[in-house]
This record gives sequence, C-alpha cells and structure tokens, in this order.
Amino acid sequence: MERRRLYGVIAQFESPGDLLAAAQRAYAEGYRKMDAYTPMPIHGLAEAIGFRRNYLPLLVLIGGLFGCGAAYLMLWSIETIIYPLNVGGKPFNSWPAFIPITFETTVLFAALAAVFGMLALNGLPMPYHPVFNVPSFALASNDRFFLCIEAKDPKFDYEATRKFLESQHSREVSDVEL
Amino acid sequence: MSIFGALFIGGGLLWVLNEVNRSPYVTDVGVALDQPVPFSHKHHVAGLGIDCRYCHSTVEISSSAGMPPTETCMSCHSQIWADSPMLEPVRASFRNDQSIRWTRVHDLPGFVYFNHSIHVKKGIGCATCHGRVDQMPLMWKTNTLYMEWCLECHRQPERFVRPRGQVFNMAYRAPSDQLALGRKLVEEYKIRKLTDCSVCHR
Amino acid sequence: MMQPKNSLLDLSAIRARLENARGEEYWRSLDEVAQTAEFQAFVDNEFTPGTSEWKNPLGRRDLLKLLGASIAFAGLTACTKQPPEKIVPYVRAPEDMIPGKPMYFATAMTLGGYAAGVLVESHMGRPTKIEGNPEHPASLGATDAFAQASILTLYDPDRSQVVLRNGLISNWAAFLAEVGLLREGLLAKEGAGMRILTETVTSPTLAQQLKDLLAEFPEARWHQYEPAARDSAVGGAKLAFGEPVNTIHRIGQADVILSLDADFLASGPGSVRYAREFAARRREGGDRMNRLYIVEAAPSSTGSIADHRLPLRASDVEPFAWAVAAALGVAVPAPGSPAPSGWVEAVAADLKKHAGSSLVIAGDQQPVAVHALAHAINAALGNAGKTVVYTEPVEAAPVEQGESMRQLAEDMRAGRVETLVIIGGNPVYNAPADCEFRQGLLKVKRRIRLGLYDDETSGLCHWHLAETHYLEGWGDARAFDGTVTIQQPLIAPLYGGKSAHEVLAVLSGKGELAGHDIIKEYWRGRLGEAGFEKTWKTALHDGLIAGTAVAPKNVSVRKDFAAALPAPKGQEGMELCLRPDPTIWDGRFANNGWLQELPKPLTKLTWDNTVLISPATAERLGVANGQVLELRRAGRTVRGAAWILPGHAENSATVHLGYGRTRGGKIAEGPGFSAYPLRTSDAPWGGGGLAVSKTGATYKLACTQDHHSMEGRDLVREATVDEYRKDPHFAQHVVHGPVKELSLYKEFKYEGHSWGMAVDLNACTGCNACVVACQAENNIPVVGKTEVARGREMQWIRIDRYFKGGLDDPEVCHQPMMCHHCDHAPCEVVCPTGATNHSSEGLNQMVYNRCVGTRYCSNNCPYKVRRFNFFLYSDWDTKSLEPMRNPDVTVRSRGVMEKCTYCVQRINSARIESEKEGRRIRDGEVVTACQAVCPTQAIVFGDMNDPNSRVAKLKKDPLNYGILDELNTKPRTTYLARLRNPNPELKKG
Amino acid sequence: MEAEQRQDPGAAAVAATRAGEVPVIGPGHTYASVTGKISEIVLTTKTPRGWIIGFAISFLLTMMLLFTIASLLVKGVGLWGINIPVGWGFDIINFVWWIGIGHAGTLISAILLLLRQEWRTSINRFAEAMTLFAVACAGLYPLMHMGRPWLGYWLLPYPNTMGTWPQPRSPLVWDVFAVSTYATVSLLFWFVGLIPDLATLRDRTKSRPLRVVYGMLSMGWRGSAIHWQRYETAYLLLAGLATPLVVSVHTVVSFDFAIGIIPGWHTTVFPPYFVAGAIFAGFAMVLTLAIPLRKFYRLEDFITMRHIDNMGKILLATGLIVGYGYLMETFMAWYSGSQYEQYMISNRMNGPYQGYYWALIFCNILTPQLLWFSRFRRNLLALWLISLVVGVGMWLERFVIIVVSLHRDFLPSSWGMYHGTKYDWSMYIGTIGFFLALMFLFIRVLPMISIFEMRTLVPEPDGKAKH
Repeated sequence: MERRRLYGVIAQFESPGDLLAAAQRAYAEGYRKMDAYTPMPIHGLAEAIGFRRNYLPLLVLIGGLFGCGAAYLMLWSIETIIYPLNVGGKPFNSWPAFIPITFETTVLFAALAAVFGMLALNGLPMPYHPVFNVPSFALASNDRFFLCIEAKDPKFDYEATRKFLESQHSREVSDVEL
Repeated sequence: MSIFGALFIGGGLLWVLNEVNRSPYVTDVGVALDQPVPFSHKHHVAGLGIDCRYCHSTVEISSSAGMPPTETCMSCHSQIWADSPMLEPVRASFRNDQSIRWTRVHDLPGFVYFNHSIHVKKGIGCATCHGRVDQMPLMWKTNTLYMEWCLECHRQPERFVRPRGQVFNMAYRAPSDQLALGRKLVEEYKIRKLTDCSVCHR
Repeated sequence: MMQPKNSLLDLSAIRARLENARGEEYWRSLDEVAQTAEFQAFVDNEFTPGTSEWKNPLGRRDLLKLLGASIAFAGLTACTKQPPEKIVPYVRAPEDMIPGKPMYFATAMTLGGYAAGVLVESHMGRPTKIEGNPEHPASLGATDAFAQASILTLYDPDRSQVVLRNGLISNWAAFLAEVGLLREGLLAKEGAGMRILTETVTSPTLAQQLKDLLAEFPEARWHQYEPAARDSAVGGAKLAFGEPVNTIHRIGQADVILSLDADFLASGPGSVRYAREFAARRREGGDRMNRLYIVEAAPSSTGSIADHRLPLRASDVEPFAWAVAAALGVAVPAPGSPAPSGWVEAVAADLKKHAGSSLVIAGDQQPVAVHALAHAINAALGNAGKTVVYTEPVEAAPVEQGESMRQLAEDMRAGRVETLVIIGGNPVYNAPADCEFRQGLLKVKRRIRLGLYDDETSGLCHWHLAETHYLEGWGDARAFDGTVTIQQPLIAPLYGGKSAHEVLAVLSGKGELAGHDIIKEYWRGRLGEAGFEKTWKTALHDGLIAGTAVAPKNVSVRKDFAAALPAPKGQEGMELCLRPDPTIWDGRFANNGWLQELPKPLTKLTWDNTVLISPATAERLGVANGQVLELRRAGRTVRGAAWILPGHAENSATVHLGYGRTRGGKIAEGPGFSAYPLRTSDAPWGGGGLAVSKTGATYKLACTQDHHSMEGRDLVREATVDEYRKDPHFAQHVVHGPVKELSLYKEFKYEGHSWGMAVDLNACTGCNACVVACQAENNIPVVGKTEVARGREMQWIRIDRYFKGGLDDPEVCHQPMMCHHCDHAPCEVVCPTGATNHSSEGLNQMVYNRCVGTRYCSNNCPYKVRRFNFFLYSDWDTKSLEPMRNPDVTVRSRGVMEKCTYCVQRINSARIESEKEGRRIRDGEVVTACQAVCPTQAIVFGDMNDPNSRVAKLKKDPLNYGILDELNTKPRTTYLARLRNPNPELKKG
Repeated sequence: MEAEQRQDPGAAAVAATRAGEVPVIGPGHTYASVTGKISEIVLTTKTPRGWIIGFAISFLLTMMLLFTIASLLVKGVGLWGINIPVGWGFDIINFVWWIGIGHAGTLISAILLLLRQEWRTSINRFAEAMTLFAVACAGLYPLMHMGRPWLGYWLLPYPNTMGTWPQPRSPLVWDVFAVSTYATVSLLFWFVGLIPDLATLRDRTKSRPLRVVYGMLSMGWRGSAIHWQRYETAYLLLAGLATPLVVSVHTVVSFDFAIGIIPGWHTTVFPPYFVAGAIFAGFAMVLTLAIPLRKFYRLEDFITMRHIDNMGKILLATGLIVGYGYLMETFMAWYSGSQYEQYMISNRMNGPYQGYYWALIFCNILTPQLLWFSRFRRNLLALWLISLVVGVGMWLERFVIIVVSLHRDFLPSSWGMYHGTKYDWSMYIGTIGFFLALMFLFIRVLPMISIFEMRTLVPEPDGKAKH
C-alpha cells in the first residue's frame, strides 16, 4: 500500500513514567525528530528527547537591560537637556527620584520579553498542527501522554518505528497525517 | 502573531494622531481664512510699499500690534477705489460706525500672553513668525504657533534674531553666519533665554 | 441639642486649663465639635441654593462638557481646534488710547458722604481695578476694602437698569413729563408738602442744587438720613463748642492715644490715612513707638492692634470717659468707673505725661456726651491744634440725621407730605423702627426714588430711577478734611442711569442737563473764569482741587458744657450693641459677592451677621455657636445665630447691621438677619434692656477659620518694646531653623531679579483691603456660602487671626498668609505634570493650563495657601462681568489649582518696559495689588538681589523671620515680628 | 491491575504524607477526575441561581459606578467631600485599599511559587484574577480624582506639540509606571498560567463556538515537552520578576505619602509597613472569596483545611508587622521631638477622628490575635468574619493616614474637617460591585483553579508522587 502523506507516528501512554521511559529508549534507538505531548510538565522529558539549549533567560536579560537603560536615558534627557526645570530647588539630574521609574520599566520589559519570547520560541500561536488530526489527541490535555516520532527523522521507517512504539507499553499507536 | 498585530495597530494609531495634530487641518498653517474684505497684504506691502507700522501702529509700544481702525483704510480709500464694490463693507463700516469683524488668523489660546513690542525691540522680524506677508494675497499662518514652536526661539534666540533695523524688512535673508551674528546680537540686545512658564502663562 | 452641652464642656475645660496655666497659654478652638456637626449638615444637603452645583445645573453647557470629556477620553483633545475668533477694531480710534495698555483716571468714591480719592485702571475703556490716589489726603495711595469691591458693584448684573413706574417698565421721557406737572402743582403752593431725602451730602454742587431748589420752593424741606451717620459727632461738637465743627486727628503726632470705642483705623472718614499715620509710628519701634488704649465692647480691627484693650459694654464707655475726664481735672462729676481698679488712673497718668502729644478719640457710635468729654479732655491736655484739629464742617448741612428722619416720618404719618423724593439711601429698609417709615411712606401721594438697586424702598415708590454708579457719572465730593474731588466717569452708564445732579436739575425745572455740564458750570462759577479750563484739567488729572481743604478754626470748650451733658443712664440687664458691618457696612454692599464672602476681620465669618457674645455670657445663657437666639428690645424682636467672640464685653450682644435684605439683588436677598427692627431713633446704636432667649433652632454659619489657637507654634512672634530692646533678634531665636545650606544639593543661584516679600505684623490691622484687592486684580471667583463652609473659599490671601492669652480678654494677632514662593517648594516636587515650578527669578509659578488637578501640591503645602477650582467657580455666563476681568490674568476653569503669583502679570509688564529701555527693574516699579492697597504699608514686595530695595533692607531687619523655616522650605515671603508697647503700670493680672 | 492501583486510596495517603502533614488535595483523585471536576464548573454545569442573583446585584452596582463617574465628569470632583486642607479623601483611600488587595494574587503566585509552597496551586488562579480586578478598580481612582481627568494622559511621557513632559520627581508619575507595569505583568502572568487550561477546555467542550474561542485563546497549545520546558522557564522568570515588582508597587504607593512633608505622611517606615499591610489586606480578601467559593462549588478536595490554616497564619503574621508599623509611628513621633509629629499622633488618638483610629486598632491589631488559636483558624465562619473585619480595618488605616494627617497639619488657621458625600460612597460601593461582577464572570467562564498544576499534585498512577 502506497504511503499517505505522513507527519509521523504517535503513541499514547497512560503514565508519565511509561512515556519518559519510552522517550529515553527512542533517543537511544537514535531517533532525533520526535516530540512528546503531556497534560502537564514532566521533568526530564525534554532532555530525554534531546532538547538542549534554552535561550529564554538570555532574552529576558536583554529585555530587562533595555528597559533599564531606555527609562533612565529618557528621564535624564528630559530633565537635563530637553526641558530642564527648577523643581523645588532639586538638581536637574535628581537620579534618586528617577530610580522607581527605571526599576518599573526594567521589570516591564523583562516580563514582556519572557512571555513573548516564550511564545515566539514555541512558535505560538499556531492554530493548526498535524497531531491534532489524531482523534485521541484531545486527551493530551487531560490524562494521557503521547510520544510522536516524525517522518522527517532520517531513521524513520514506518513499519519499524510503529513496531518500536508499540513495544513501549503504549496504550495505542496511531498515524499522524498531514 | 495577533498580539504583535495589536501592538502595531496601536502604535500606528498614535502616529496618525500625531500627524493629524500637526497637519494644516488642525493648525491652519497655509490656510487662508475668509475675511469680510479680501484684504491683500501682497498688494499693500509689496505693491504699494506701505510699512507694517502704518496700520499696525502699536506694534512697537504695546503687547497688541493693533488693528487699523476703519479710519485708516478710508484715509486712502475715500479717494482711491472709492466706489469699488469690494470695499463696500469698509465704507459701510465708516458710514454706520459699525466695526469690520475680521477673522483672527494668528489666534493664541486665552492662557497665552504674547507681547509684540518686546519681540520687535529684541530684533525678531515680523516675517520670522508671520512669514512673507508681503507675498500673501490673503492672510494665512505660516507657523503652527504651537508651544514647541515658540520654544525653538526662546531656547536658541541666536538662530532667529536680526538687526533691529531689519525687523520690518520683509525680504530680509538671514546671513550665512546667522549663528555668529545671532550670538553677537543676543549679547548686544541683552536677550535672555526665557523658558520660564510665567513669561507666557499667568 | 448635643452642641450646647459639648461647647459648655469645652468652655469650662478651657477655663480649667487657663487657671492652672502659667504665663501666656494658648487655648483651643471653641467649636470643633459644633463645627463637625455643622459640616456634616452641609455635606448632607449639597444641593441647597447658593452651592455651585446650583450655579451650574446640568444644562447645555454641562452636556457639552461631558461630550468634550468623552471626546477627550477618546484621546482626541489634542486635536480639538479653537473656535474661530473675531477681531473688532475701532471705526475711529480714540485719542491716546493704546490697545493692550491700561490707562489710569483719578476720581473719588464716597462712603457716608465722605470722599476717598482713587485711581481707576482702565483697559480699552473698561474700568477693571481701583487703586488709591497718592495725591489724595484721605488715600495717600491706599484704599479700604469697600473701594476695592466697588468695581464689582459697577458691573453688578442685578443693578436696576430701567425707569420703573408703579413697578412697570417706563422711560425717562415719561418721568420728565410727570415732573412737569409736579412742578406746576408745587409752584402754586411754594413747594408745600414737598420733601427731599438724601444721604449725607458733602458735594458742593449737590448742596448748591438743593439750596436753589429750596429757594424756589420755600415750603419744601430737605432731610438727610443714613444709618451710619455721625450724629453724635455733630451733637457732641455742638455740646462742647456750641457749634458743629469737623474734627481731624493728627494720629502721627500722638504718642499716646485713648480710643473710646472708636474703630478709627478701620472705619469712618479718614480711617485709611489714620491707619497709615498710626502704623508709621508703630514701625519705628524704639522710643518713638506710640501707645494705644482702647475701650470697646466687641473687638474691632483697631482693638486688635491696641497695646491695651479693655472690654467694656458700650454703655459703660461713657462712665469710663467721665472718670478719665475727672482724673484729668476736667470740671465734671466723677461717677464710679466700670474699669478695673488702676486702669483709669494709669491711662490718665499716661495721657497727662504726654500732654500735647496725646489724643482721645470718641467713637461715632458713642453718645454725644462721650464726644463732648473727648473734646474737653483733649482741650485739658492741650492737644487741640496739635494732635486734634477743628475745622469748619465738611458736610454741606451737618444735622443730626436721626432727628431729621424722625421729623420726616412724623410728617409723613401725619399726612403732611405729598411728594417725597428719595435720593439714594434705602430708608424703608434701614430707617429706625420707631419711625415706622413704611407706614408713613404709604401715606405719601407721590414717591420718587433714585437708586442703584430696585430695593425695598423702590418697591414702595411710584417712580424708580436707575442711579449711576460713581464710576459712571459726574459728581464731586469732599474728603474728611474737606478736600474736593471731581468724580469723573470711567465708562458711559452701563444701564442708562442718571446721577443725583441730573435728577435735581430736572426737579428744579432746568430740564435735561448733562452731569458733566452741571458740575463744570458750578465750579466755573466757584473758581471763576480766569484760567478755569486749566484748573479743571489739573483737578481731573490730580483727582482733587488744590486748596479746597476746609479752614481750621479756633474753638474753645464751653465752661458749662458739663451741666448740659445728659447724665449717663446705667444699663440694667443685657445690652444691645449695634454696629455697621465690617464688610457690607449699612447694607449698601449687600449685593457685592466679594464683600459678602470676605471673612469678617475678627470672627472670620462670611455671608452672615451674628449675635456676638462673650464666652462667659454664652456659658451663662448656655448657647453655642450657630444656635438661633431671639433678641427682644423695646417690644421688638429679631432672631439671629449666636457666635461666641472671645474678648467681647460681658452682658452685651453686638449685632452688625446691613443683612437680612428682602429686595435688591440675588446676593443681597437671603443671608443673615436684619437688626434694624431693634433700632430706635432714641437709641440708634442700641442700649440696655435686651432680652435674649434661645429658640432651640440652629443656623449654619460659614467660617473660614475653625481653629483659633496657635497650639504653641511660633507662627506669630511678638515681644514688648522692652524685650525687643534687650534682644532685637528675639524673633529669629524662637525656633532653631535648619543650619544654613542644610541641603544635599547645590542651591540654585538667582542672578538677575530675585523677588521677595516682607509682611510687617506690627502694622497689619486685618482690615481685609488686600484680600479684596487681590480678588479684583486676579479674577478670583466667588464660591458661595455652602462652598465656603466646606472649606473651599478661593481668596488667595487668607488673613489668619489667632487669639492668645485669656479667654475673656485675649490678645489678637493678624497674619496675612499667601503663597510663600519657597525656594525649596514642597508643592513643586510632587506635581506630576510640572505645572508648578520655579522661575529663574524665584517665583513659584503656577501654570493653570498645564494643571490636571491632582491637588497633591495643596496637600503638600505646609502653609495651605493653594486654592482649587472644585467646580466651575468662575462665572463664564454673566456677560456684564466679562469686561470687569483683568485681561492680563487667565480666568481659571474647573479642576485647576491656583494661588498667589506675586502678581506676576505686573512683574512681566514691568520687565518688558525695563528691557525695552535696557535697564533693570527699579525698586517700587513692581507693586503687588495687596501691597498697593495696604493702608498701613504692611506689605513690601521687591527684588532681594537689589541691596537698596526696601524689601532687601527689611529682610536684614532683626525682626524679620520666616514662618515654618525649620522645614527648610526657604520661603520668600517673610514676616516682621510684632511689637507691643504696653504701659508698665498696667501689667495684665 | 493498573486500574485498581489508580483507585488505591493508600497511594493517595502515601502522597499526602510526602506532601506534608495535611494533604493539599483530597484523596482518590486522578488526572481525569481533577480535569473533569474543575473544567465542568465552566463547561457542563448549568448556571446556578446563586450566581445569577449575585451577578445581577453586582452589575447594578456597576451601573451606579458609571453614573457617579458621569456626574463627576459633568460637574467636577467638588461633588466629593474633599476641600482645602483635605485635598484627598475617599479617592486615594480607595485607590490604596484596592491596590493593596491587589497584592495577594501575585504574591501567592510568585513568591509562594519561588518558595515551592505547593499548597498555593489551588488558590493562585483566582487570587491572580482577584489581583487583576482589584487593580482595575484601583486604577479608576487616580484617574477620576483629577480635576481634569480627560488630561490624564499628560502623566505619560510622549512627544507632544507643547514640548512638555511629565515631572518624574513626583510620586504620582512613579505610580503611573508602577501600577501600569503591575497590571501588565499580572495580566501576562495570569494569562500564561491559563494557556494549558484553555487548551484543556478547548479539547473538552462540546460546543463548536466555545471550541473556537478557547482554541484562539489557547493559541494552539499542544503540550509539547519542549514547549513545557520553555513555558516553565518563562513562568519561573515571571515569578522572579513579579516578586520584586509586587514589593516595589506598594512601596511606590507609600511614597505618595512618605515623600510629602505632612506630619503623619513623612515617615520612613511607610514602605515596609504598606507592603505588609497590602499582603494583610490581600489575604483577607482571598479568604473572604475563597471560603464561600469552596462551599458553593464543593472544592473541599482542592482547597483543603491546610490552605485555610496557612492563610490564617499569614494573616496573623502580616497583621503583626502592620501592628509594629503603628507602634513605630507612635514611637517615632515621640522620639522625633517635633511638636508637629507629636500633635499628629495625639490628634489621631484624641482628635475629632479618634473613633476611626481606635476602630482601626481594634480591626487590624486586636481581632487578628484570635488567629493564634487553631480553633479560630479552622473555623470557617470565624475566619471569614475576621477576614472581613481586617478588610474594613485596612480601609480605616488609609482613612487615618490620609484624612486625619491632612486635616490638621502645620498652620492651625488652615485646619478643617472632611466627610465623604454620597458621591464618595457611591463611587466606593460602585467599584466593589464592579470587582464582584468581574469575579462572577471569571468563575463562570474560566477554570478558577489551575488544572495542569493540580495534575502535578496527583500521585502518579504507579504510585510515585510526581514532582
């Protein structure tokens, strides 16, 4: 039978433990292009499927520094260059008075970086994804755990991969169509 | 993407607002308002070479430059164009002692206090604010009269001052070394950088 | 019913504290508790008439505003365009008028007939501000609060604007016709049945016109009446000298002054000048400092600055005068003096010691005997010709007006009056009750009235003619020393009124003469043709006709005057003490919002008169502030709210006249109660036999100062002359202010000008002139009684009044409080929009159009001198008020903060002029409105960088101190500590 | 076999003992049961009558709020009781009160998250919602208290034709930044927390339109392990940022007063004691809401007595800090030797407003002392009443700080009195209605407890507690 255009093969597990074990073995088997889907974060799972670098903290740092610099620069220039005013005999550059705003802006930009950075890196919003085509995948947001090995994977072989997944105490294994 | 889209739209709106706010639609810059009599500064100033002060007689002594009374118009127009229909409102005004109601072109808000005499005395030319009036068939604003615009000069008078002799000279062109000249005049005329609020607002 | 209890507890508590207090003890507010209850009541009924909500009901404008607001919320305010504006030039430009530059004209305002010279500022033909006329003897450049507020009366929309016949709109021509017939009838019987009633007349022209009229109608009579007339001055002079004379005091020459219930610094002819001379002698401190004793019932401005004040019932002043006279060897019997032992002796001794340089002044409200005695004492001390000068009368016909009115009323009731012409005044409202003027008037066949307002009197007259305001018509008047001023109009009659001169011309058959011609012709006759035009012009220019002061004359006290004196009748029970109101006088200013809202100098009450009683009396009667009392005297009763005034005499109740108007303007009608029903022609200023009873009702009063004690804080600093000699710097040693330059930051340098103000507490009498002057100069709105009661009054100057010492006889201090323009201004730091900040000349500038109204600045102002437009207080609707406003000052809108600007508009115009001439601003070139008007020159403003300026010198004065400078606010307004010059013989017990 | 294990109560017990003495989740729960129980409140349960009545009432109050705001715009803030000297009244009192309440949410989510207090899980979601709505109410006041609210945007720095800028030395400008930042971060924090649960709702709802809506909101979340990885990092970082933020916000609010020179305002103790006060008020409000919710929606399994007990303890602790603040104020007034400070305190205690002061002491210092006894901490009614009393007390505290300090400052001549008018009250009650209305909507359309975080508390099917 000729291949329908396939995204990958997905296995459903009942407990995080089983999934984690399966993921580790799959990685050991040499599978690289795979992803696991769970209703809640499971520690070590991402590493298990070969996730290494997380750039988010760096983004947040940059965001924070930008906010900090921008805010103070703005205040300083307003009060000393753009329109200096004698306010209650205070010096033009009353840096102590500028700290609160600088701080708040720092936090604001860092937080924005964190959230939008996370969404961007995760490629969200993404209304459509092949895995949604699997009927039982709705349970991924409830009490089931999924491991999907993608067709893109060089080591991917429909029959072999399917067999492999079935061998991992999975509850069911189904195809993910594009 | 929707989030970023929202941000862009928001930003865009603000930008549009800002543009509208500086556009002639709001500022009336370059817009000739209609007047009871189509008085042409071009004709009277450039054409006949009448000095500003002939009509705006108090510009050197008072806050208000002074609008000419109908008398002033009639001093000539009782002979010249004595029966031009265009000037009928003027004659009517003189006849029935009814003022002509001109539309104000340079209209400052009520909380801004401007004094012509001091600006003239300190060497700010008429044209600096009012533009080449001698080339305006009908009167219009050439500047927004926004506060940011006033501040340009109050912060750096040297960029705009001219010799006192040249104040009423419409055709005066700032020399290439304006800044040098400016600094000299600022020194000479004891011009202070007046950015105190109470100079204009009280 | 909680209130009295509370306040009684309060009072007794105070007593307790004062008894076991050593030295000068400051005491607390009398009526916090009452106050809270009262305030609650106010906020409960917000929508009572008079509140601003009522002033701007939800109407078209409000909806538009809401619309505007919603647009604004859409973020478009920046884009809203201004409505197109019109320029309306002259058709024919008037002579020497420069648009944008004010012009000044000299004229005079009269009160009680006596003139005070003024200069009127006029913008494009619109009078906007009254200043004093430095040339004029009664002004010397200052004015009183009344003159300042008169500009508002000029533009008052409630002034009568038409000729009324039987209450229906008629016209001048119809009146002329009527007068034609009238004259025929009168000429037939030589004017029999014709009466003319005027107020006090000093105008030579008017007097002449009346004389001519009476010559034409021999049977006609001329009566004068006004409530605050100086009958006893006239009567007293007759008694003492056998003829009416005018008394002029040379306060400046007097070292020791005894005031017998005379408020000579704050009311009466010449008071402005007297105040100036008095203050001059105070200011010198040292040995030349004068000493003032005063005996009076209710504390007055004069009393508050006196060195020794003895609270005596008004009726006890006469016995006191007898005693002093006797002690000084005047040949009079000496009855028992009501004063505490030693007082009379000490005062007499002090007067004797300064024989020739002492002065005794009798109050206008005291009986003739007191005046006669005062004359006698001054004579005995040899003061006549030195500190007191007698001249020919200034009044055209000095009569005892009470008597004059009594006769008129009698004739009217007897039906002997057919025609009555009432020029000014308001007799129906203010004639003595026993005259039953109303009933009499109704018997008169033809009643003609000329008046500013369609008031109680006009309501009962067949003809009402609109009168011209003194700024609208020609006239002339004499000052306290007789100097004549020609009153010239600043503006054509706004409501087509006629002046008394014009009406009299009509009555005397001369037909329609212009006021100008009448006056000018009279003086042409008086001064002669020769060079008249020139004299006339100078007279108009200077605001006075030189050499018209009345001549001094030598008079001697009649030997037998004592015999002629009516014996002093002892008063039993409580006494009623009637006085003209300190802010609305006899009621003529009742429709003037500025004066209505002006806090009374001593009580700080606005919009009302009250029954003033002493704490002890209050305790005895068991009343608290605001409780309504019923006053019954001579079978007549009135009801009014009580107010406890420390320092008031026991068993005496003072009531101010002028309130309780029933007709004559939106503002006049309503506030307070009329005390005229208690006024009888035999006791015009009240007397004994007053029955006071509680009604159980309470009345809301609007007081601008709830707390009367300094709480031991060194706000007003003072010392006796001796202490001052020992330690001239005492004022600066009271509080340990911050070490100089106690600041983490580098101080700003103020090159160029650096403005500052010094206020001399030693000169301030709390007369309120500055408050009104400021209100007029700076377009400050009136907010109404309810808003004042909620603590929202808008006057930029608040004259703080503190009591100290005993509850029954406290010392009073006044402290004018306006923006201090602190160099370390707490208000500026907290403004989120930078709407208030410091100018390069040290001004704390307030930018209304940048203010969003967070009120943070006011909260953070330790002096609480900022004022907030909680509602749209400025009247943007009333057209007639628009020309009154000062064109150089923004009219504030709703929701913005405002405050004293040091009259920055005046500073700016001075700066522009000086820069055009390429020089510095000279000292005295910038004069703030409050400084200009101050009769005692207590306020000095100027450039502190100019070492020779008056203000710079005062700042170096040892008495100079900054209030709350321990907060390191570095105020630019500082005070000169107050000095007292008590008589060592009279140490307070 | 596995099936039995899953039902085995023993396992839950084991988990419980690990988690701590009292369990933070009722026994016998599975991923499915947790998911089901919480999501059904939103999805399947038909709207209870109680909800409808409650929402109707709070909606009417919201209308009253709108009326008040309209009248203020038309006539001006003069409708309030404010005056000179008391330029701030209910407006700023309520602002501080609301913003204080708004602190509990972020505190629970952020600080307790960092402190690994897993009992927070079941309360943080609606605590955060509460924060958002409280901040919304708070935000109304600084805007409406202005004389010219339509110019409020002048407090933001933006290039304009006037060439003017805000004045950054003013605490009010700090407020603008602090409060808006706080609102934004809280919103993000709340929304990020919601994403996986929105996905759950998306996958469980029967109705197509709802699926579309929840689908959009969940932005296609599919629970990828890598996403979870970044997600948790972001969540943790947000918590780390929110923690100093929450402290800074009320510090800045306290600067509104501490920067002033008015006796009773000018105090260095304000920042810490305002923050403590905020947490105090916040937790009181959480309890005020949590106890009824727990009852009506039978959430006893998720909001266990352990939660209630802990919150009681926190209430007590913060209450004591606040009490210390009052003590120091008084001590410093005496110690400063400044007659103005001393008068301020004596005026609080014996002045015209002494009633407010003593009521405040009763509400904020005496009442919480009951919480020393577990009897009261575990008695729901008692605890609920105490939390109400504390809420009132914190309002009184702001009244005393703002009004009683202002009404008698330096010059006795300028002293005055202040009383709220009906507009003050209608605005205050109106915002309470607005707050409740939002709260009602929230519990109806969104999971009021974080489902995915609850899942992590469920013992793993094969008996290993997971975390």
